[in-house]
Amino acid sequence: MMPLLLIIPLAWAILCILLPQRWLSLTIRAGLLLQVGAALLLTADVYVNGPIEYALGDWQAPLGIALIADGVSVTLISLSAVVALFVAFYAQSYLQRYEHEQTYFWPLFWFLLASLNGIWLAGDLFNLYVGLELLGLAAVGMVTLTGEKPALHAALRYLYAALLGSLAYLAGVAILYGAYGTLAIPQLGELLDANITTFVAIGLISIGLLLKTAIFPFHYWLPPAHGGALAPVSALLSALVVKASFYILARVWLDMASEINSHVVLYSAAQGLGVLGAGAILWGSWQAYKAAQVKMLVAYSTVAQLGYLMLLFPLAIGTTAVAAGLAWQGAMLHLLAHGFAKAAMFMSVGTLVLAIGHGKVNDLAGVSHRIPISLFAFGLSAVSIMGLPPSGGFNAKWLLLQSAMASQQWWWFILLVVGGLLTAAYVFRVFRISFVEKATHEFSSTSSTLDFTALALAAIAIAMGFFSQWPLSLLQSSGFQGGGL
Amino acid sequence: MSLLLTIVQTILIGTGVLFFLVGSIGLLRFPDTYTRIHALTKADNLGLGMLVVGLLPFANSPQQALKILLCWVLILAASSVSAYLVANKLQNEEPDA
Amino acid sequence: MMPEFTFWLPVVVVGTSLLAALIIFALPEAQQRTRSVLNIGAAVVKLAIVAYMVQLIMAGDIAETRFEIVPGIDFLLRADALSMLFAGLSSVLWLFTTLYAIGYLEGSPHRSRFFGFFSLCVASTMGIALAGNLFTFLIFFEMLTLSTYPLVVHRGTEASLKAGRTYLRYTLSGGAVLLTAVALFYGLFGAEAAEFTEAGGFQTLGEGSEVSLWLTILFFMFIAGLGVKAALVPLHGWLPVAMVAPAPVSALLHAVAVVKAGAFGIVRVVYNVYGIEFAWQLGVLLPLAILAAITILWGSLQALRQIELKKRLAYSTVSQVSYIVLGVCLFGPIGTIGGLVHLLHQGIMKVTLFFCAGNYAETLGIHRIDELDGTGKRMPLTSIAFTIGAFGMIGVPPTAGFISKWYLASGAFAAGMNWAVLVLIISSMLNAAYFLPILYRLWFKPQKQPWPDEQIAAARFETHGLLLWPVVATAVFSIAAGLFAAHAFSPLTWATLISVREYLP
Amino acid sequence: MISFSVDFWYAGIGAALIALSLLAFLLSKRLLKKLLAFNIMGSGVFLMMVGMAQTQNDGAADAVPQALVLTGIVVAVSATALALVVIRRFALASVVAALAAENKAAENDAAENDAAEKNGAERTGSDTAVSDTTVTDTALTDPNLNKNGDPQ
Amino acid sequence: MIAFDILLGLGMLLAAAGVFWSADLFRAIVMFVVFGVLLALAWLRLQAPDLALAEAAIGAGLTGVLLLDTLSVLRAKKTAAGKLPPVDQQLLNTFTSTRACAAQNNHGKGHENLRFLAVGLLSLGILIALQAALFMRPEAAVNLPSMVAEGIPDAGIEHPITAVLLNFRSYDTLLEVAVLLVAVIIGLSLRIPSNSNEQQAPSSALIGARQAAYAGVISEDGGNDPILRNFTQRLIPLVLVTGGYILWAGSTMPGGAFQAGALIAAAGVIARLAGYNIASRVDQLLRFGLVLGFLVFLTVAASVMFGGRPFLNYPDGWAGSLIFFIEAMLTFSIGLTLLSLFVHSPGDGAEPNAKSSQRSVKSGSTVGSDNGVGNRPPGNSGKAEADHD
Repeated sequence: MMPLLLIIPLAWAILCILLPQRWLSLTIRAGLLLQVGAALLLTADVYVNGPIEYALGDWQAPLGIALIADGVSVTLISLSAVVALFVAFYAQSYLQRYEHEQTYFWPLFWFLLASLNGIWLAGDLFNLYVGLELLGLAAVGMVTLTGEKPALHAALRYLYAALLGSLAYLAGVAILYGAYGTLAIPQLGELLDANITTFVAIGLISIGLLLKTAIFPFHYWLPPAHGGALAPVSALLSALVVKASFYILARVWLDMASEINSHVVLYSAAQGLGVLGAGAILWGSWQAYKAAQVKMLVAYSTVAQLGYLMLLFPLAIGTTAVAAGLAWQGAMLHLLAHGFAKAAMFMSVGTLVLAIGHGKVNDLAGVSHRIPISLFAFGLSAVSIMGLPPSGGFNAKWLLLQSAMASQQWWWFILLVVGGLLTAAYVFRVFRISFVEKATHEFSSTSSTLDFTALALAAIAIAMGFFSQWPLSLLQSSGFQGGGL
Repeated sequence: MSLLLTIVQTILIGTGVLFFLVGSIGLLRFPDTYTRIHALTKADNLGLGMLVVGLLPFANSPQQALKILLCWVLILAASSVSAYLVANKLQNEEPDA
Repeated sequence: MMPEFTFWLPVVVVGTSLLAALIIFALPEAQQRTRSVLNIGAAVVKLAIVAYMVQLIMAGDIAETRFEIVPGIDFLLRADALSMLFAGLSSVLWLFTTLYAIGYLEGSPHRSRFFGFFSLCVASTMGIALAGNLFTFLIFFEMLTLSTYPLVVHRGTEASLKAGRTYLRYTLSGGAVLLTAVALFYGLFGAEAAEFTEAGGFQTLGEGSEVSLWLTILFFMFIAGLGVKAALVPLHGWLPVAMVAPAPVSALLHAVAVVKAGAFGIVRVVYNVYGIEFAWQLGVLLPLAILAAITILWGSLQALRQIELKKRLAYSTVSQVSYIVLGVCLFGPIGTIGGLVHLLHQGIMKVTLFFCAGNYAETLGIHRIDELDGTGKRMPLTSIAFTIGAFGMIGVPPTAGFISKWYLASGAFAAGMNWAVLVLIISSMLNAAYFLPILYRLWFKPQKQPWPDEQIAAARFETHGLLLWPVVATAVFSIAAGLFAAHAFSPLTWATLISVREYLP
Repeated sequence: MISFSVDFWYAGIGAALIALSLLAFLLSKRLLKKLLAFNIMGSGVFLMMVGMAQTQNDGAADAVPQALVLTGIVVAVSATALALVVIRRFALASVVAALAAENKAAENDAAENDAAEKNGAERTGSDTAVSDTTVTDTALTDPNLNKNGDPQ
Repeated sequence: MIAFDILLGLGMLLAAAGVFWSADLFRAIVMFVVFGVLLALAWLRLQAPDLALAEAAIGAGLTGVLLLDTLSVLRAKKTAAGKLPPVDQQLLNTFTSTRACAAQNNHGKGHENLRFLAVGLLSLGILIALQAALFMRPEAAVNLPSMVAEGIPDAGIEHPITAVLLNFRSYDTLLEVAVLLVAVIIGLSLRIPSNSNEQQAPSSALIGARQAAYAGVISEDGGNDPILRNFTQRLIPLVLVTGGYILWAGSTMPGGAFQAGALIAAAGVIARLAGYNIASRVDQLLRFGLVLGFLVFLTVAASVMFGGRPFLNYPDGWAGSLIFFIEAMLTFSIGLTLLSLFVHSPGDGAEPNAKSSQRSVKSGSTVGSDNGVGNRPPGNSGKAEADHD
């Protein structure tokens, strides 16, 4: 049943290439519903009888490739299925004015989804490399769709960063294979012992994945790419693509290297990752506050929010089991909440910019009463991004706060609280302008599907504030508990 | 018998390598492109011919011998055509030079 | 245990206005009638449910909604005595303010956006009232900030945007401090201690220096976080500035919802988290009382200096709310009764005053106090209501204000804090000092120049019906709360019922 | 510890190639040069992968890393081809954009001097989205939005 | 043999250094091709003939051709821009390397070697780390080659590499073909839409500019060079036969879908350079041809599941022939994909419906321009590559 999640998107990618234009929208909707159905079935399966391992081609792990579906990967599969569903509906009405882009958007969309599912389920290091590569190229392809000069320039920078990142990752994998002779993650988890080769390999893998997750010092490529792309593309990129490489980083540090990560070298490296996260939060918020374009503001906000995810490492490595468990749940909940909220934010901003025609923040004057639903969607998603209750973002921040206290790391505690305020600073910039009475531009009408898909995703992010118990209990049944438990 | 063969073979391969060396020196020493093409195409092809003849007796199956000969023929054709094209292009660029 | 449906009762209360908010947002601007019907309908339904729950509490049964929201922490809505006090106050006043707002905003733009956020505020206030533990309280406390910001900046002018910015700075940083305090509290003492229990969770805690040190720090962080909304002195900056908002917003939010939420939070923390005895042993009540006293005096002094009517009322709110905080710190049942009952009385009286100020602004275009000469004759009913409200503020006998000040003073004597009585007396004199000149202008001064911009002509009644009758109703309420104080359903008996349960038998 | 062998030597060379091409990648300013550096770094990584793997169990040829490297080469080629396609399109877009800006500037001058006659000076080129791009516009901060309101 | 290895290793390092430190991009690309050839030899020394073949065909061959083609297009853009109506120097410096701009601002020099130092230290550190990791590696606990040997009998293929590629780790290969497909889709999407409803408002000046930008490229006379033509006529059938042979040999000896596909693509490239009208034929079978290989692979892998087998498993006994069928389809698709990446990339005037222009021999023209370098216009604005760091 599990490979269905890989077969459906790949098959639909081919369909989107071959089928003529008029049947396209129907097949896409069918594919999306199938995808969500398969994701929910797998979730139920894992929820009932725990993690499942699936040997591809009936070859056992070290020789063949194994797919591992545990609580975490299943939650992420459902996240990507639901977000993809709404982004696809949004894209169908958003891309009506871009026929050239439309023909090439859909194959790339499905390949992106296939690589995402492949990464969530992968249990093999090299398989993750090919998945990352497919993800990177599809994402770059989507950024170049408009064919305009700034988009192409941003796509080039993104491509070079992604390629450098995956090469560093591959070097790390090469060393691990050279040293231990196997690529299967669970097997490596047992074999790994704390020596120079392992540290160098994990270091290289981490640098590569940090580059692809655009964490602070390596974030230069993200804002122009996410800011310059079409709205549905930047929604997908910010909500899902950037998370894939973070997920691998978490799996490498907390699952594969779980025995040896209390070693002093890895412990201090984890604190280093935390410092990078802090840098991302401060720098991203500052840049977002200064950004002139509203899409750049949202893109820098992604850079800042990724900083919170990096706090998982200092809080989960070398700390008590309770603190590690809380940190793990907090980080995963933040990943989910940010996925929904950021996709909704980019979609609503896309609608606003499409209606106004100009992208600057102070062009948004007088939006509140002309395009209320999109602004309301932006508002709801902003609540979750700021980590104000009642939202998924708040519960995630709460869990991270508790974990910081349980592990006596007060500096992360302060960072989390201050980070929330910084986020509020740049989010309310948009609100302040939208409530201005006099509009500086005339508004063209946009179709309502654009507003309601964004609103739906934002509502999910808010609803997670009340129902975050389901995903969290699913994480409970996950194979690995973030090193601690 | 085999001693004679090895002597012939070493002589042939020796001269072949020598021709390659001459070709490379020609490449470095000659003033402009036209003369360089001559050095490269002529000397190297001859050197290659020597090598092929030197290797033929040691081919362990007739197919392999044929393959080596095929290689030689192909390289001959390719290098001469590309030499011509280079010269032709140069001619179009600056007819007077 | 009553049948299953009491589980859903609190959720329904909060849910009605949430649902109303969503529907109103979706309503296009034109459908004015359906929007008003929906508004009033939601307010009435909520009032009915609250009345039923009050009746339930009298029968000694507690309606409660509880489900696990974050591992180890529950989302808890519980309707106990204290929450019913605040829920009752806000649902009653909400009905009147909705009526008043419909009248006040006649013909002004973006009303569906206004009423949407309006009912969102209602929902969050109800949530604050019914919250059963610190976590749920924090959720609705922050929700209140978010839903009041659009109301403050509703007019979209430069001044209101600036006011919105200061409002946000104060409330968001206050929220951050509160979040830190609540997180630390949960981390150090676990989820059970954070539940609001009748007599507070810490009666018998030993004198361990480590724990009590943490508890005092946390107490003052709580006070700082809640103090922003309760407009305690250093943190009150946003209140006068927010007067730029339309009258119903300043009347309801800054007299009832936001400010009271802060005071209610302090009451919850002192009584139901720490417990009054333990707080007294910890010695944290005295500094809080001093802070409240300073706020009372400072607010009254500032009110004297204001020339704008709404600004003066705003500063008087700042000082009046600190009466509640002072009442809370007076260790003894009578002091508690004084504090709690003032929570209600001040709400009713302040709403009346703000409604009158709104009427003057809307009908005659009067904003400054010196323009008030001779309005008594032109708008008799509103001016009478204003006079009743003013007397209540000063504490003149028949009004509700007198009752609460009386109990506060006797509570202070009982607790042996005589200086508090002195503060009460001085502040009453200051109240008189800034209210009586207004009354004098209203009734005894002839009308000097024509009204600044008279929008509504003096037809059969002085102004628009929807503007007039809510004012009269609240004025009558403030008199009734004073006269029939001993009645079964009056605020005073309700306050005594709560305070009896607060203190150990 | 491993003894000196052919595989170890080439793995070492692979490592040297990685370091060298990383140096070149970070220092070079030209996109094509960076692309060459990327390709050579890829080859270095592949060399290391096969070399290091084959130092295990005394130098026997190991099919798995070789298959992985084959996949890697194909992936590298597709990434390079994609980069080249984007570079070409970017070069073309730059020429077209630069010329558009240059022509726009020419149109504006013409518009200005006839506007000067009608002393309707207000129609400076502020409203047309393209005009404000100087020729060497930094592509990132100041996108030249095109006429029909396409977001950049 | 040790001497040969050391020489080859150092040769590779020198070739790489040559690529990075040659100022002229054309020389860098030629050095890159040399590096590719040396690398192919290195693979032979590492007992990896498959990789040598792949590196020679794909790494050095096709990548070299793509690079040269892009370079010539970029240079044509430069000359095209040059030929346009009076365009001042400022327009051109959108192309000059930013180093030139960096040199213009005063503290360029100091900033420059500070950067050099930092990057030098970084790469030195990485070198030491890699060598240390290599030198101090532990003994491998898992012996995968022995597992491969055990798995070969029921994998349906003797040659271990093809067995790993298409049976043990066939999921990797599936994704890898998907990567190729994505690359070619993006290549197609970036083509200038031939009906040219170019978003830029088609003001007359703009259309003129775009035509001119192409003109620079197409103006060179066609390549209907008699010698090249009939050399190609004889060469292409030979290349196709060799490709088929390599595909067939893949199951027992080094070879396989990717190398054969690369050879077929090479045949297509030569035909295109020789001026045969490939582009139109490539378009007809484009959409279906590109997807065919991936489609077949996916359907075979998925249809097996209906028989209750796990994904990507082959019914026993059928493995060998099924894999060969998939490989044949893959070869065709990969050949078409690599060819399409060459034929359809934007800006080389090869509009899908435009008459395929006769182009002089690519390698010939670029070598020729070598000695044209001497008389470049002042300032190095001659370098055409779009170099933004």
